[in-house]
Amino acid sequence: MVGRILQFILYPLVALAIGVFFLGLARKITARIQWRYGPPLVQPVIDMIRLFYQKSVSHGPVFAVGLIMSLAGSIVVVLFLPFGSICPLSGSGGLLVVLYVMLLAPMGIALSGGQGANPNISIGISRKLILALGYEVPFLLVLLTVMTHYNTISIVQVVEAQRDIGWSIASLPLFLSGVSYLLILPAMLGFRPFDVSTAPQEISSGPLVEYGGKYLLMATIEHALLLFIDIALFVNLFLGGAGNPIIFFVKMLIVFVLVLFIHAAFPRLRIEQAIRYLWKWPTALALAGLIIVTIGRS
Amino acid sequence: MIEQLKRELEATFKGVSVTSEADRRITVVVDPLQALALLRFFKDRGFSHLALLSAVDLIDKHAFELVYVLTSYVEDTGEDAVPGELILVVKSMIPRDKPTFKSVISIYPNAEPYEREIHELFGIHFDGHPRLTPLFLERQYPIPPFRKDFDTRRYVEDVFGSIPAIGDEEG
Amino acid sequence: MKPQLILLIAFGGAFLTYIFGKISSKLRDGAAVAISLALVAIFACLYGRPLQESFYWGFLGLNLSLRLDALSWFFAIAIVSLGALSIIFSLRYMRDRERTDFYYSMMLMVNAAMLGIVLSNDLISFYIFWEMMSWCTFLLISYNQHRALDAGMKYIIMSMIGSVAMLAGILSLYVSFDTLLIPQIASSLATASPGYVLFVLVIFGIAFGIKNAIMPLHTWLPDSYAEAPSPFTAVLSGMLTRMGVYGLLLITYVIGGMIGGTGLGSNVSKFNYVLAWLGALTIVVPTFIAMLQNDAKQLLAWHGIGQGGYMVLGIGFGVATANSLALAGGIFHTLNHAIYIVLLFMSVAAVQYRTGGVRDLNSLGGLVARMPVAFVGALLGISGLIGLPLTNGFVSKWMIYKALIIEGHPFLAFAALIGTWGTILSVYKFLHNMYLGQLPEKYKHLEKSPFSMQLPIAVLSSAVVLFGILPGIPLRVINKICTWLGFSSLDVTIWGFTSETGTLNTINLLAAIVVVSAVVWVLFHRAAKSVVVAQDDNYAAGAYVPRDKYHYTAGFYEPLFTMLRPYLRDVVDEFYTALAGAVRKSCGAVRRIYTGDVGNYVTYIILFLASLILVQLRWRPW
Amino acid sequence: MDRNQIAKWFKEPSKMANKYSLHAIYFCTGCGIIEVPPVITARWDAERFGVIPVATPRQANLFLITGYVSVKTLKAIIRTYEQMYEPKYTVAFGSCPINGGMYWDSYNTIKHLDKYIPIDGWIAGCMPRPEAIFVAVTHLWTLIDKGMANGYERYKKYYRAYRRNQELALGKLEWPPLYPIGEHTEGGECD
Repeated sequence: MVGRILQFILYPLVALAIGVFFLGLARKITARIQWRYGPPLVQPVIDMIRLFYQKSVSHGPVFAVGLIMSLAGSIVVVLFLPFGSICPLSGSGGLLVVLYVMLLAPMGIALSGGQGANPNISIGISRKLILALGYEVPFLLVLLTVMTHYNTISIVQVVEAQRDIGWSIASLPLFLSGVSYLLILPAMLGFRPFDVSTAPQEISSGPLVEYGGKYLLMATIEHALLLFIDIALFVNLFLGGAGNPIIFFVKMLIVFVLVLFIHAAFPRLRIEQAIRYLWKWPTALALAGLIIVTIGRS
Repeated sequence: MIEQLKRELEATFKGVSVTSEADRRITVVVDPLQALALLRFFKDRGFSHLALLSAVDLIDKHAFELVYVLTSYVEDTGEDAVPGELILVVKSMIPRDKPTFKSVISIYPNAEPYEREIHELFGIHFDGHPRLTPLFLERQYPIPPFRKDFDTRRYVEDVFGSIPAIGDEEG
Repeated sequence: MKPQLILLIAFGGAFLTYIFGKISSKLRDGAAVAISLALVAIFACLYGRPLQESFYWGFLGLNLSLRLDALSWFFAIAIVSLGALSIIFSLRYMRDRERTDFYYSMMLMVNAAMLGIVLSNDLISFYIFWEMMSWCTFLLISYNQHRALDAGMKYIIMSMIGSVAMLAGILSLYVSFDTLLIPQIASSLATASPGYVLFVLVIFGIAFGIKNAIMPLHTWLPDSYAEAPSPFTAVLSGMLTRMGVYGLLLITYVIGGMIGGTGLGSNVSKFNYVLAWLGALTIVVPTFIAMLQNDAKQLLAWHGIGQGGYMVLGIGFGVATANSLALAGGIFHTLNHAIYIVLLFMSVAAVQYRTGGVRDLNSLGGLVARMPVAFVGALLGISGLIGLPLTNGFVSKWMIYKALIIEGHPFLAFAALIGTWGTILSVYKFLHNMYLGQLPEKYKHLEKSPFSMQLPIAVLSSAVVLFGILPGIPLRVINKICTWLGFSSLDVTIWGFTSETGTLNTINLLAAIVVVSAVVWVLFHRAAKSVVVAQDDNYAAGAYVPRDKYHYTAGFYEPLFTMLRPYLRDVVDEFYTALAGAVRKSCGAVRRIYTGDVGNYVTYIILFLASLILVQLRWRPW
Repeated sequence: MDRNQIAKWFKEPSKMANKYSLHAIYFCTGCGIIEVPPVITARWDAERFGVIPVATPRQANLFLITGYVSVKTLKAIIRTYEQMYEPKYTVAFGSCPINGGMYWDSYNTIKHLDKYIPIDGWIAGCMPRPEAIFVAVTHLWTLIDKGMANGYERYKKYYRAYRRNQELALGKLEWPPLYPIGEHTEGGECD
């Protein structure tokens, strides 16, 4: 019992540490690609401590409640995802519950931004939701393929199934959906080719315009957890989700660095171009995977 | 080309002096009453582009000199003229103590911001101008700043100098 | 307590309120509220006891009978409670309107008619109450005259088509089995030929499809929801349109014999597959059309159609593959949808009441500061509509998805999931344009909504959260309905389902979310204080932008619309209007025959007789 | 990071964090803006010092005023400064904000920027080079360490005087005052 409670407390902290490490790594690698030294790896931690002590502006109760709801949603999703052998809430909800709890994060930021009453925020949120609709089409197809292929909706069982028949990215239909998932990963993480919703130059960082000290702190923590969630989900569903956490972390690192190179090299797309891209190649691949799986199953 | 233009001008306007200091540049000095008619005359000749409207404060002659710089895009300003190369400068003097002039917006619509700027900085009133409101300056000035009798140093001293530094006046 | 006594109270109450209205408005309001609350009390204490009442009136030699069992109790309690809440809501809403006596008596009449449908045990009384419901709805929809009249006309034409189809079905059943009692029909249908069963399914399917606004038959719904008075729209969208779902469940009971006996007849399951696919189509297209709407009630109306698709998908798929989880999901979604759509329409009505009837999304904004209770109601309403965890929508959607995926129909599940995302986008636009964003100058001094409006909103918001956290309460009743319909019962517990292919445990979810948000709130509170600033102290690149200089919520999803607009024209509606135009033109042509002078009529008769003789000589048909 | 640095982190984390994470917002006033791009890009990378440009004053705690300040720009600078929240620092580039620089006798520029908003750091030079900017950042660190970079406290303490000076230079300001000052009392300290 004590072990389980410890899991409940330590697991989100580990996830946050990995997320923050990824943020620091992102800034360091992007700097290195641009021929400059870049900040120390712990710079995000320093930024967060500074934001913790910085005063800030609030526009009303919903401004804070929305942000708290979005951060709580992200942490709860982390509890559902298996990380190596640890999975605190595996018994009470499978992939469908994860899918729906993941809705809390964008809805929370949209709600709190809504009360910020600033045109930039409103444009940022509408772009964020349109982009979300864009990558949800292939994302849902990918999840459905995995669920029908293993005939279960619980991630833990998907991981166990992969232990004996090898990584699911190796089998043909799931290879297509794995590639499709990788193609939409920058959009889900809000990285460069698709960071239309928080574009500093165009709409002065979208929903984050009115966020000051502690609000910006919550937004960065939520972004760090988002990094962890999306990549951990990919590793669990497609790369077998290893036995012990170390191998799991290495797999996550590889996937993250892959996405990071795209982030560092590509300029930002317009929202229409992003949607057209997201609904073309990733959706085609995911659809092909799903059709193969349904034919194979019936 | 210049002689032919000079002859035409002297025929239609009296008291007009046409000189040409440099190649392809003609200066026409006219008294304020005939200035508008002259500008209309040049506009019909094809000088459809009012490049610049500026004023010069000749304080020793107690006069403002309004300078209109015109160029043209069309061919027929003379047999060998290349579009836009011939620059025409029309000058006219107005008395310094009664600085008013007629607005040329009816001839050259793009003169509107120029006239607002000159009104703001020189205090020359253009009657017939739709809205002579301030264009650049944030504050009100006793004497329009570009006039020669406006002593900027004294103005800066008693406006910005008078603003006390923070903290020291409380001791 | 016999069922026909209940009906007597309901109908009697309607007339009584009309008469009291003549005396004094306060008396009428009190009477209306008292009667609706009495009905709620009656059904509350009728929970466990099924009532059987065979003969209550000899009508053309047929005995009409009523009954109360698990299915009808489930719908009845929903009808009366939502009816009571909307009556309480409309006390203040309709106070200074004209013809309020007519309004209150009609509202009670509609509730009584719905009770009649749900209690009736034979097809004739079912048909009578169905017609009565349709006509009362027509009268209430066209309450606001001018534009509402043609919305009502469109509604009544389509529902008359449905009831005529139902009448044909009833007559054919009577002719083939010469009985109209539903249990007897069920048993005799078991032996009928599959072709005939399919015919009965199609005929009744059309009638109930029109009422439940399944995709091709949905065009009456947006206009009638938008034009009806808001408290009535709440009832209309909550329970009245779901009588179609009750009808579908009735059909599954009538052909129940088929499921138990020879297993699912091939064409019966084929029909239900078609129904499931229609449901999936009804989820996706209206939800995306809802995004284009700029009128709050139109937007919610299109969501009414979309959510109807979930119910039909759940029930159709459940019957097609004898999967009780999908069927239970469909029924549970009917109840959930009734709760949160009524909540949303009430919050729109509260805003309308305060802003003098404004419901255009582009001219509202920032009302959260002025009407917090209506905002909380709208927020919980939309989270139920989306299906955020800890709300009731989530549990029923989860049941439907799980059944679809485990049975191996990912494309149906995909349509439903994309419906959810379409709902998120359009519903956030609804909440953002109405409650968040900048408060326009003219609403600066808007007072809160009155208590009589806040009470129903509060009750329904708590219902949304309660059924989300403890779904076991309604699921126990739904489980009884499934077993009564002949399906296998579900292992339902108070907080969800346990099964090897994936469990749902709402209590753990609740505990996790509460604990985590508490921790996050503590972290948030310990950080440096934040200063609450006025609305115009906003970042505008160094410039000061006074309050009403710009309003930015117009065209909220413009980039998406430019891509989707050509595909989202309401083609079905255009087809119907074109059809109506063609019919009107052809009738115009036929009218010219009646020239008005007798000579022509005589020549017509002679010509007709001549053609008859010719046919007789030539082919001898007789 | 030597031994006492880490100890200092635990003693006063807010001061240390403020030092090594300066999110700068720079207002493109005057000629100094040409100096900022090389500072934040590859050649002289400011991110090594933890200084990154951000989009809005809400997220920033360092305000760079690059170059001369005309009367019209002063209105935007005051608005931006008031939208930032404690702890916040301002650094002025070049000699123009110090005493007017080469525009010392112009009727349209602000001479001593210090009279309108508190300035924590000055960089002399008629457009300082990027190295001078980094020297300024390191000096700002020492100021923060010693607690002398308290421009925002001065602003709060003498807000009535600042507000009066601003209205002397710009005429009536449209937005309400940041801190409550009684309209009737003249000069002096505000609570």
